[in-house]
Amino acid sequence: MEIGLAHYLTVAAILFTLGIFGIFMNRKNVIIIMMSIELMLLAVNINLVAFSSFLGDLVGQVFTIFVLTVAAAEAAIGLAILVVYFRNRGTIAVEDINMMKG
Amino acid sequence: MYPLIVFLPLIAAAIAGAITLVGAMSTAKDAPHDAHGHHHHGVSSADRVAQLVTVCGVVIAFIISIFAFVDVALGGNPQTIELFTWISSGSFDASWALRIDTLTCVMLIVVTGVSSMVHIYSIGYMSHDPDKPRFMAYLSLFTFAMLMLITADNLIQLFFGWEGVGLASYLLIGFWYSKPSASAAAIKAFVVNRVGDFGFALGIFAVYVLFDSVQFDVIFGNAEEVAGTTLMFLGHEFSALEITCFLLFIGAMGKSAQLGLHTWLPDAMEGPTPVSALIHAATMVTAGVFMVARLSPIFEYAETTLMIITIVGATTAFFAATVGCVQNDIKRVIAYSTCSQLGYMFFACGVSAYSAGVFHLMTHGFFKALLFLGAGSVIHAMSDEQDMRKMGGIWKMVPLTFAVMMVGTLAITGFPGLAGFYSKDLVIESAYAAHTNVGLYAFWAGILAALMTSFYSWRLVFMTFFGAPRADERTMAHVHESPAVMTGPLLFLTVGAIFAGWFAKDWFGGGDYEEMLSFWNGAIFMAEGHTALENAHHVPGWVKLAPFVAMVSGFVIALVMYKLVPSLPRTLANTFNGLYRFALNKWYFDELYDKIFVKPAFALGYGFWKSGDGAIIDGCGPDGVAAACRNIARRVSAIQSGFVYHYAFAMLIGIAALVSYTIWKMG
Amino acid sequence: MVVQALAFYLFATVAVLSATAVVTVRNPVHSVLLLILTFFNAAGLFVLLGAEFLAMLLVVVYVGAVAVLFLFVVMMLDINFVEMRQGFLNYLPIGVLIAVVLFVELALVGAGWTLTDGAVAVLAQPTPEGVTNVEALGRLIYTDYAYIFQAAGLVLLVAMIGAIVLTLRHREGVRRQKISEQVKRNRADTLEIKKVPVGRGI
Amino acid sequence: MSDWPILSIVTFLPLIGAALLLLINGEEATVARNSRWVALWTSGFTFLVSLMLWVNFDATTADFQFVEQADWMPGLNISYHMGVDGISVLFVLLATFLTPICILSAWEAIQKRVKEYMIAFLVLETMMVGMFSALDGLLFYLFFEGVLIPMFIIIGVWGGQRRVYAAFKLFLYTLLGSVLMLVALLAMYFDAGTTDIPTLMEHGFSYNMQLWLWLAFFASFAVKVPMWPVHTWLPDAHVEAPTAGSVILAGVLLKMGGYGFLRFSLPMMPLASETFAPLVFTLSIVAIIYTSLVALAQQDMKKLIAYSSVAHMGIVTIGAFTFNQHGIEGSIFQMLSHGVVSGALFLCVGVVYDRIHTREIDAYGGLVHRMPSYALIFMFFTMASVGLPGTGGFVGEILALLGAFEANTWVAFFAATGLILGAAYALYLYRRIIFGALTKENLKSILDLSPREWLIFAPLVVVVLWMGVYPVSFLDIMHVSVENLVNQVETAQAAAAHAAQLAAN
Amino acid sequence: MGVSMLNLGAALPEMFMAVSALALLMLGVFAGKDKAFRTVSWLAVAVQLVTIVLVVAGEGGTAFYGQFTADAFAKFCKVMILIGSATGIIMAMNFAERENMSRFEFPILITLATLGMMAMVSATDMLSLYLGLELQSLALYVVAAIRRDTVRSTESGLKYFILGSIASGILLYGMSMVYGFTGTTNFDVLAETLVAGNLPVGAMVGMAFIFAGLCFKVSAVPFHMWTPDVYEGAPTPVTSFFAVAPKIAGLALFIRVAIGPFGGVVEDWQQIIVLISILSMAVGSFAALRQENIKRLMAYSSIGHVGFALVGLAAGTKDGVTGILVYLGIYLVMNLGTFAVILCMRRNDRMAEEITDLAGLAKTKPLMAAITAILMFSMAGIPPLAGFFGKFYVFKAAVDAGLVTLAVIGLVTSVVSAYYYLRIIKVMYFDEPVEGFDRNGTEMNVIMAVATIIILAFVFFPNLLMDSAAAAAASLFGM
Repeated sequence: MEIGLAHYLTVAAILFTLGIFGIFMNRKNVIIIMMSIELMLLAVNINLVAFSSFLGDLVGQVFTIFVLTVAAAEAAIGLAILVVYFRNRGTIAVEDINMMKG
Repeated sequence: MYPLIVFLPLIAAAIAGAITLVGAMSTAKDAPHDAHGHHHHGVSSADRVAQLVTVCGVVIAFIISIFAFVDVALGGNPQTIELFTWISSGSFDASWALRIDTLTCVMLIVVTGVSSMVHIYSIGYMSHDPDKPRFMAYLSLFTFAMLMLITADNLIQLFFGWEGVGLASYLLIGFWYSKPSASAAAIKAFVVNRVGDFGFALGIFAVYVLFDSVQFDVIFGNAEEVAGTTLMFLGHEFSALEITCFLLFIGAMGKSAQLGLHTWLPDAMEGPTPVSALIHAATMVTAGVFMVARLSPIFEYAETTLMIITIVGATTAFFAATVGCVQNDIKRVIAYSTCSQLGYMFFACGVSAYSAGVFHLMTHGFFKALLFLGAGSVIHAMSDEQDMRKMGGIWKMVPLTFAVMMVGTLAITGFPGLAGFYSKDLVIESAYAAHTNVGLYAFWAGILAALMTSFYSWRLVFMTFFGAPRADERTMAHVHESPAVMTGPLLFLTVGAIFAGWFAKDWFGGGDYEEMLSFWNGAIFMAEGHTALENAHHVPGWVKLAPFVAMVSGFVIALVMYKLVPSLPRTLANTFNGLYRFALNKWYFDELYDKIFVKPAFALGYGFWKSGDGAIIDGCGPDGVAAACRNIARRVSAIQSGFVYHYAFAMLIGIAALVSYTIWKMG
Repeated sequence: MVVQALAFYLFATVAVLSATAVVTVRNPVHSVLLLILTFFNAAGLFVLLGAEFLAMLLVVVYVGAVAVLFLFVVMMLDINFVEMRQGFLNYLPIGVLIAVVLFVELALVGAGWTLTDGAVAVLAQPTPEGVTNVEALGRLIYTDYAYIFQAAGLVLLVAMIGAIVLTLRHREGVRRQKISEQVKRNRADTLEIKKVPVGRGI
Repeated sequence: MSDWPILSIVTFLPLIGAALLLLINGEEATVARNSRWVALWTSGFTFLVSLMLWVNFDATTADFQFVEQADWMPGLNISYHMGVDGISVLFVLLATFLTPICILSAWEAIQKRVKEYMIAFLVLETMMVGMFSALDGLLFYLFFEGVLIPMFIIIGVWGGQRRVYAAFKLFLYTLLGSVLMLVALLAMYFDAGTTDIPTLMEHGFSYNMQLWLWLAFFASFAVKVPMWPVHTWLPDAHVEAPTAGSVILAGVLLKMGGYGFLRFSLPMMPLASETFAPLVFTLSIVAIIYTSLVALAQQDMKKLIAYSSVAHMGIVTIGAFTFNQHGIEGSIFQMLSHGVVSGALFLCVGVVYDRIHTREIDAYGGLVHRMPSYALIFMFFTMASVGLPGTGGFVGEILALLGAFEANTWVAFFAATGLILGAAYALYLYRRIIFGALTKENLKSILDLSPREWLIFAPLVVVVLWMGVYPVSFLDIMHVSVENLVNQVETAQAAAAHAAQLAAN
Repeated sequence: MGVSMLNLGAALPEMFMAVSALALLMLGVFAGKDKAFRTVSWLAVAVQLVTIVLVVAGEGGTAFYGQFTADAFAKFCKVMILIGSATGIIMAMNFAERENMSRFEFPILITLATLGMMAMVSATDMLSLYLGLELQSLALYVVAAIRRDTVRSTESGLKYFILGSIASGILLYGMSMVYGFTGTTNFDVLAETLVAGNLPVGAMVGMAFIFAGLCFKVSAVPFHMWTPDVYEGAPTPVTSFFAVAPKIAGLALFIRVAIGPFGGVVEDWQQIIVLISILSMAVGSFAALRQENIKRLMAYSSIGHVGFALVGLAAGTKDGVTGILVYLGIYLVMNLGTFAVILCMRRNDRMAEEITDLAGLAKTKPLMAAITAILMFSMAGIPPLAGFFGKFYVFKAAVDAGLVTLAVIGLVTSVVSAYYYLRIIKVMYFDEPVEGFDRNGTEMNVIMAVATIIILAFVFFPNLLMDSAAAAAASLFGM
């Protein structure tokens, strides 16, 4: 049984969907949402690497490197914001983050 | 010089108006806390100036009018004086112009003559009124408008005068503006006249469409050609001149208070009596007759319309007479009498005896003005009492008034030799001589009306002057003859009422037919075959006798009922209660109109306002849309819940939709 | 080939399952640990695809730094997790439906991939023969993608500044060294010598 | 002198005055006084300059005159193009004539924020004049819409009780109409490559396109006129606006819609105009009868006059769509005379409103006893509104109805009922306010017209009489242009009919 | 393959900014915390201004092996962005000092974000696009939460971050798809590859993802939902910055992506943009009707404005792009003026954010009220104010492209939106005054005055903006 690109893409699609699903299905904890985002980025990375491999082109992998870099930076910022928010509010339950609405 | 006839009254009106305004402003300023009542009742020098100016204006106009009559009518010198262009748009061209021909001259004499007398009379009659200058200004303004009407050279200017007299009438009826009834009557007069004008205006449009002009000369010159054509009006094809004349006649009905549009005339008696004499008897209300006569060159080609005019005129003559028989207000009796006499004039025109109609117009102008002014003198004497049931037995106290009233009554009833005799008999005979069914109808209606005319006229005389005094003692003690300034005009009019018919009968067809034609000099047109007037002299003897018999019968009945057996009227009224009430309530026209026009108009207006504009248009329109927008806004805001997962969910839906669309689009 | 296939299915299955668990388990600490597991398996997939360097990077950067950071924060914030609240299930079905639709579409699109000549013709950086993955990437990053590399540096700088701006705070009442001040101190400012008479106190 | 940009001067002179007003500072009373004078001088001077248009106007040509053209957006082929013909020049004069009167009428009535008020009015004048003299569609739209800004402020700040509602209704209603016109303008631009009005008049749009364009323009103009059933903003706006606002609203702003029909709908979309003429007729007739009846039921003086405006404008729209010279000239004339007459009527209301501060008809009665000259003036304008011959109201009405009669007797028949109803509500109003006994306590010390008020009314009286007695001086100006317009429309309609006939054969 | 060379000269402004930002950072660190705030801020402003000069005077051309371009379009957008940033920093200074956020990192973060935006609008490769976007976004997340001691600010930062990251993920996923199905990340090459007929479905799905991500950045419906919350919660000067610079950058990027790589398949995405545009206009108009907080109102207003701008994009023509650029230029001025007003809404040294706080401003501060009224009328698009012309140009383009229905819907929603702008005027002019505001800062007065003058005078010189916008658009279409 040949493992083709489609297989990888499917895995990526599953992870991507799970990531999105996790975001809007989650009410407990913002950190879970952040992890869901990481899952989405992972799916992107799998996509890029798979394409890179099957196209025989390195740009995809270069792209992945920068995605990883940025994702790390993003995580840092995100967690920093989360921490200051927690300091102010004492909670990070998603349902409580609604001071502003309308 | 002729323009002076028209414009002197205007100038006089302006001067008197200015005096009024200055005076009123100073009065208003002087008495800031006591606005009504207690004006100066004396005659100030300003009042004198106003009276002098207006009287002079009209009297001079009258004198010039006599010259004009001699020059134009007798000298056969009709002329048109162009002043300047008024309205021009494309081929539509109406000028300010004075057309002076025989018809105009006759009218000039009547209008300026009666107007002069009324002006003079008013000096005395209104001597106790604080608003003398205003009254004189209105009178002169009216005279100006009426003169514009009769000198009009085209339909538009005719309409100007037409509406102008309407305005003056409105102002004069509502002269005592503090009285709500006067204001109401004034509005009624104006609005009902407007109903007529509605038709008149459409008629003018039709004329323009047919003739491409509103100039009388052009219209008359082309009438024969146009007669054969048709005009689409309201989706129907009509004979062009029939519909045109019919529409114009609606205008005449309004102005001349013909059946259906007559309701304003009795109410118009709210105005001071000289007004009734001038406007609602002698001049303005005859404008309709004048118009039909003036436009005889086209009416002559509208057979059906002429029939309608005959029927309407005859019916009005009869109807108004019935109502006049039972009224108790002295002025209302005369008002219905006027209405009735106008009916005569119209059916005369309807049978193409225009000259007879104008003849009656002229004589009627004199004797009806006389009657009104006489009635005014009576009212004056009775301390402003108008109800005949509270009069009686005063003939000795006001002998001159009594005398002129007698003359007036004899004239209107058609006593041989007096003015009414010539004209009314001519009218009735012409109707018979038309030898048509409608003519016959008009003839019999005229005879009946003549009987009733005689009856109510004598009834008026008996109730007012004879019998036991029914007024209280204080009033009776005050009864006095009017001053010379009032009786003078009365005497003048008396002369007219006595001699006008005899003097002018030949010009108007009472004598030689050819002489009549040369007198008119083409100002009135009678088509081939319309020979009623010509044949009027050759009617059977009984026809000639009938009006006289009717008159005598009327007199006898009145004599019996109001002199010999005073209880009879009450008995009769009780016996024929329904009929009596029907006539007393003027055939319930006012009530009917109130029910089908006035009340519904207000109700509709209110309904359109509250339900139409308020509920439906605003409700579905701006307010409804605004509410809907607020509603949408509320929903959109509700979606913005503040929860991150809702936002993410929205994004998910968005992206899913985009992807689905793209895949669908790509196939 | 079979080994490859088996390895793929192993990595893929574990990755998907653990990813599912990441978003569903209640305990956030477990979530983080499961996320780490997911990353490991993804790294495995990278290896299968011949991207060894990236596999290493994923493990080092993600597992070693990012995931640990998550764990650190989770523990630091000490969140007591609670039951899912009312209303959650109300729109779960529609959510699942949309997610499934999206997934199916993505999978279908992915399945439709073919290597076209057009794509090959425009390749910017064809994978060079006979060069290790690390070296090939290294050659690119510092040359053709220098601009991107610099930009990535700035991104990291922003992240650094941001994290400091947001979280660094000087607590009052905490004694800390102020080196410049310490160095600047001189005797005259800080020391006053008093003669104390005997027996009278200060 | 003739090569001066007179139109631009007339248009922007008020703006300069407004700028001057901005510079006035100091104590409140001083500012107010100076503002009034500056505004009066500016608008008065503007009026004098605008008379140059009248004097130098060449009535023998249908061409645009005093034309100015300057680059504005050369990339888009849109230019600053101004000019007037026989149709528009009188409207310019109407605007410049009424503005000083409005300012004078607000002399004492407006006591708060006088400076701002005057600025708003001068800006308004610029917009109005600009609108009537714009020869570029976009420029026209700019002025057309720009009017809303000062008007919104005038009603909202100096208005009555429900001023906010009225101001919003006015603004949003007319804005909604106008945006559709904007789309139509853009579509025309797309088709013709320019928004230059003279060019567009020559362009000849396809029938299908004309239909859409016509409807879009109609949406805007019908609201502005206003036609039934989009008229409901007008009574509200009138009732709440300060006197001068009502005057300018009735006097000039309503005319923008009618002018629009004549400037755009007729010449540019002759075929669509023909197609939709029955619609216009129907709505206008409904307006005449319906709103006249509504006017009869009113309890508020201003509302009554506002409704009467709707009815009168019904005659205007009928006249415009008769496609014959009488109708169109009548329509224009009716707009001019209605501008003066209804403006004057609102001023009449303002006179008593300034004294008693209510517009309830029932609160008055018997004013003639204390205010004889007011009664006279009011009577005069009431009669002019009723269309008494000899006043300006008559000429327009009779010509428009004549045109209607030529076009369709049904229309003339129903429209002429306005003669009756108009008399009814106008006289009924007059009676309730002026006539009767003076019983109400607060009216017993009411003062008659002041010299200032005389000064306001005198020119209006003169103009109304002039228009009534010698209308030729106005009609002559428009003859050639209207003739040209009629020819244009007829040619287009005839050509289309011919084409249809060919196609049928 | 375009120009395969480094060509650093084209990127001089960016390099200058990057180096300056680092220098300022050093300065801030060594000058010691808060004392340096004002100095660093002014220096940052100076940096932006110098950069404007560099951009305008720059030679242009592409750089970094086709990953970067400095064409007329990029220059035009960069100037607008830099003006927005510079003004944003100026407006923040007094506020920051009063509200305890006077941290020297703030202007530096703004500068770095601006740098990211410049990279975005210059990007001609998906990699550079991504990096520029993230540089901007990360800085903005931090800036939104910069008042770290308030719940609102941090909540807005958190929301912005979470949703922004999702959007980035979506964008990235799309890029990966496009890359995978075409084999390239370069815009020029993509434009050559993606032409009608034989389009890979995957690339188009990727495009949908990319558009979704970009829609988030410009806050177009349905990816707009972060906007009101973030605008409300973020410190006011930050909001004012958000409302202009990133929005302009995002739209510019959107245009570049849509017209660049996907310019050959306009008809495939036109309907998407039309729909998004209509939704944005509608939501922006309707939701704002109920708002009481003026910052939140401005958020919805900006959503609506994006909808209007997208009308021009929907046309997909050079005229359309010109229209958007003009629109953005005017939008920039109006928004800066409006936020200057909002920043002046201080009473007893506290910010007032409710619309009702403006009550009777016409009496207490007539000039400011007049300026606000002019700004609001302009926002509503009432001629002859500048705001009208923005709408005019985009709708003209739409009608030219046959999108008459879109134009009609758009203009009708503009009537709805007119309501809430008018409401502000109503509150200022028609309502009774409440207590007056504190004295305005000089710089605010200057900004308000300049903005008002531009708005008023635009009608006389529409071509100044028009011509350069047309040139910018032309460069995008390779003309």
